[in-house]
Amino acid sequence: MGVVVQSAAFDLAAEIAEFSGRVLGAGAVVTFTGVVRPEGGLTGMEIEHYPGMTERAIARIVDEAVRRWSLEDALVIHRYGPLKPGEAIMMVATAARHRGDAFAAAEFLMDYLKSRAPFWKKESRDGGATWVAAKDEDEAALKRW
Amino acid sequence: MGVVVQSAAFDLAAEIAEFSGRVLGAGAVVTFTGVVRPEGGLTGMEIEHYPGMTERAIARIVDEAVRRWSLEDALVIHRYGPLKPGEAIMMVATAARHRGDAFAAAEFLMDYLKSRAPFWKKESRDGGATWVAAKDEDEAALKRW
Amino acid sequence: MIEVLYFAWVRERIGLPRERIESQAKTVAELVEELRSREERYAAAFADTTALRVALDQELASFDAPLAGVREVAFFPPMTGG
Amino acid sequence: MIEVLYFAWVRERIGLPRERIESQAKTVAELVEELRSREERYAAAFADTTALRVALDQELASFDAPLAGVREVAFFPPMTGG
Repeated sequence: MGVVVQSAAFDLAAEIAEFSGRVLGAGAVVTFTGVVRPEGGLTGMEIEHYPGMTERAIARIVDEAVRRWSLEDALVIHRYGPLKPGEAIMMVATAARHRGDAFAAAEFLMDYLKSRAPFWKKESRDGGATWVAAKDEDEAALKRW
Repeated sequence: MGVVVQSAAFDLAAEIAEFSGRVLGAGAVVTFTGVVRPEGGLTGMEIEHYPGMTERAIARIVDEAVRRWSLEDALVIHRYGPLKPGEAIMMVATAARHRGDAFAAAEFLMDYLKSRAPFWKKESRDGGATWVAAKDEDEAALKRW
Repeated sequence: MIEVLYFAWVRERIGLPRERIESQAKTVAELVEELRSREERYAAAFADTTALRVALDQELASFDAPLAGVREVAFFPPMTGG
Repeated sequence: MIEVLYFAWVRERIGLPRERIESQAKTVAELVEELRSREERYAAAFADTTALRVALDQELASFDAPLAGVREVAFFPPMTGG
């Protein structure tokens, strides 16, 4: 299991290759990548986080996923600081013997990272910068687990 | 949208890097990779397929996914022929503006590839080779869509 | 003339991957009956059609589907891809 | 003494990321009342606590949670990670 919180960009392909390489017995590997969507005139994004709590919160979410599903491995990488449109914000990878476990755990990790890990996104456009509001649907998504 | 059916191994990291690179406006990218699980003394696997029908069947499944969800792109790579334990059998990648669409479409593609694309797996062990039996749960998985 | 293809253990039981057949069968079920009556290896392969799937011109079909205009029939076990 | 942290627009409204506070508040809600009565910028930041979240020693908590033994309190809007 791995949790990485960093401001530097990460190499998505290399991370997935390394993760897949060390879980070759798993059968099923699922990855999710979140990218800064270059829409609505977005010129950049700044992600604030709560150092210390961030790592603890993510580690707890990963532990919960491991308790609920039969996972061989799991990885969460989440960036903070300034990001440009098209850059990867974060990724999740899960490995399991069966695809159902790998998919469910990856969706669970995403739902909880969205609403329970202390990150806040601020979007910059020509008119200025605004904090992204939490979506009701993201909070509602937690109810299915 | 892409469908690739080949006997050669594919470079998972390179495929994911290329797919992610061309869908940078998508926001959410999900990948699934199926690997030959080296368990129960498995020494190898042979995948038979139905040339011609295979490509048509997968293209139809991808079309259906595009009709059902809001996808920016989708990719299916599936191998046939001899495979060794630890090798990737196939991969699916989906890109969408929202993570829910990317996850659902990837799971849909997997469920249909399992039971509706003309591939048959034969597993080799020291005692001989046996055809993998279709699982009731895989057929049942189609009912949720 | 109709092209008949066999895959996986159906192919192994019958002992060949494909053959051209002259048949008057009007449906897949009638074709299966004809094949069953040929030889023991066909009877063995088609013993339980609930364990089989059929495709007509590369589209999944049912055993009561008509064969009119069909050029390629394929028999195989339930698929195990992914 | 308690370390109080502010994030995102809470930090911006109050104008600082953290401060050490001498407080007799027994619960988070009491601490919020104390802060609100300090200055207008605090009143603005804490105008609607349903739009806020609180963490005690880096664990999410509720506004009626006791502060006994707590060293670090953080206030922030609902999280938007992922």
